[in-house]
Amino acid sequence: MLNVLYFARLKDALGRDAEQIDLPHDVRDVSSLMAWLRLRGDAWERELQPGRAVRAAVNQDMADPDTPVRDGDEVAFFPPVTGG
Amino acid sequence: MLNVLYFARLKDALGRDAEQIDLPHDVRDVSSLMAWLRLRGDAWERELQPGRAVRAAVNQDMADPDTPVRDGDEVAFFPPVTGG
Amino acid sequence: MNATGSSARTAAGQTSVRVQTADFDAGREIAALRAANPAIGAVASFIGVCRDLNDGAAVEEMVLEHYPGMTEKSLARIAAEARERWDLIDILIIHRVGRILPTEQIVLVVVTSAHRGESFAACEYLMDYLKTRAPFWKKEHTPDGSRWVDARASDDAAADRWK
Amino acid sequence: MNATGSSARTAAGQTSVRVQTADFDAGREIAALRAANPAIGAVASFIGVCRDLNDGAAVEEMVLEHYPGMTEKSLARIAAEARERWDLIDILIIHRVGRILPTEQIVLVVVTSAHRGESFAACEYLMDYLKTRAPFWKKEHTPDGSRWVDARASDDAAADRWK
Repeated sequence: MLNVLYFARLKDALGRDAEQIDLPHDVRDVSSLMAWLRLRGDAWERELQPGRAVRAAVNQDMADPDTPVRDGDEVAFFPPVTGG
Repeated sequence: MLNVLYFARLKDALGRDAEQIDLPHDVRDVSSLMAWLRLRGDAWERELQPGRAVRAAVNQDMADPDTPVRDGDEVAFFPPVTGG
Repeated sequence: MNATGSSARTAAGQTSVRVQTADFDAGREIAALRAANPAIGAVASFIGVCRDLNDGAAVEEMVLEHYPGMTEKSLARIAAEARERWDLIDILIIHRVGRILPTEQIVLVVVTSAHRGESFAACEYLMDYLKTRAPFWKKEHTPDGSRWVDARASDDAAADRWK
Repeated sequence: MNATGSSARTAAGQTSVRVQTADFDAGREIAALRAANPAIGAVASFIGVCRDLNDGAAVEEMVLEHYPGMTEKSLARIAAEARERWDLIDILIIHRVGRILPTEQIVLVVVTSAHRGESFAACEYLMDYLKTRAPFWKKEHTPDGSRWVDARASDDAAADRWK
């Protein structure tokens, strides 16, 4: 099971702020999780496509496309931050 | 006439904070005024010798050894500043 | 007051990180740090303020979202990194979330040290991090509707200085 | 209150320079600047504080001497130079003179701007100038007697960065 969170523009565009996902067989890292989510089509395909300004965190640490994703992880997707 | 001011360590060492001096004949700039003051000997010779950490201002602007000194000017001598 | 955060006292001083909806009194925070330690010679601080105009649009209000948990964790870590880089006494970071009106304060960073170079550098380092790596997002409400604020390229450039 | 100084309102904001024996309320000064202008997005400030130890000696009190007239003139000029270098809104400089006790404030510099890079840079620039070029001198009283404080080589190095 993955706990997946969405923030800011992504939360609005995808219509949810969190969901639980049974870890798909072919998902091993951030980029393969994004590819799996894009298969949902529509907003998912548009918002998570390569080249969009999307950032990810795994277990609350900033992540790269090749950061591993394992069962039990908390994975978050969000746009570039704008605090301060 | 020159209005000459002394601050901080120089004021203590020279025993005065200000004096008026008739512009000596051979004084044209800061360094020749310092040379003229050194002729007083003792603390004057010691405190105003070349190599001592002494700064000068002419008419309230920071000055160099070759900054001109003219009749009517306000000339100040002081150690390097330590404010802030 | 809805606040989360952490506070850790070190031999030299204290690191405090607070994420809260309430406004803060910058003067009182600074005075409290100063009063606690007679070794403090320098206090550098920064306040980020909600402007009434951003990129030419009139801002009526702003809503700040964040990632609870990750925010506090990332701020505590960057504060620890600043302590490794510079000889500091105190670090205080207060970042508001929720609804914020123009002229209201958004963020406060205060760094104290014995000498001024350290506190200036660390204060700017922490602000650059807050702008580029800490999980906060601003949504502005203008007469034309609401919009998520885009990240500024100049902020990334500022953060890259420290690498 | 024995204060001298100047105040000049520009289209963008205000430059204020005050030399005074009285203490100041940093929080109130910052709040007053912020309240005056909704275009302010960034407030960088620095407070210099009298420490209880300097170069290992216990400081009982400090007396700050200055050069009346030249002080105000040189601070107004450096503030104008900062405005030429950076896009600023307000500059406030308060420097105390006379008797100051450990943990008391010595100097306050506050710079406001639309974006943070400008206010940070200008605040540090003004402090570097105050440390190296403005005519103030500190005399410390310790249990061993009183001594004029020597200028620090690191302060000259800091000021040289801006050349």
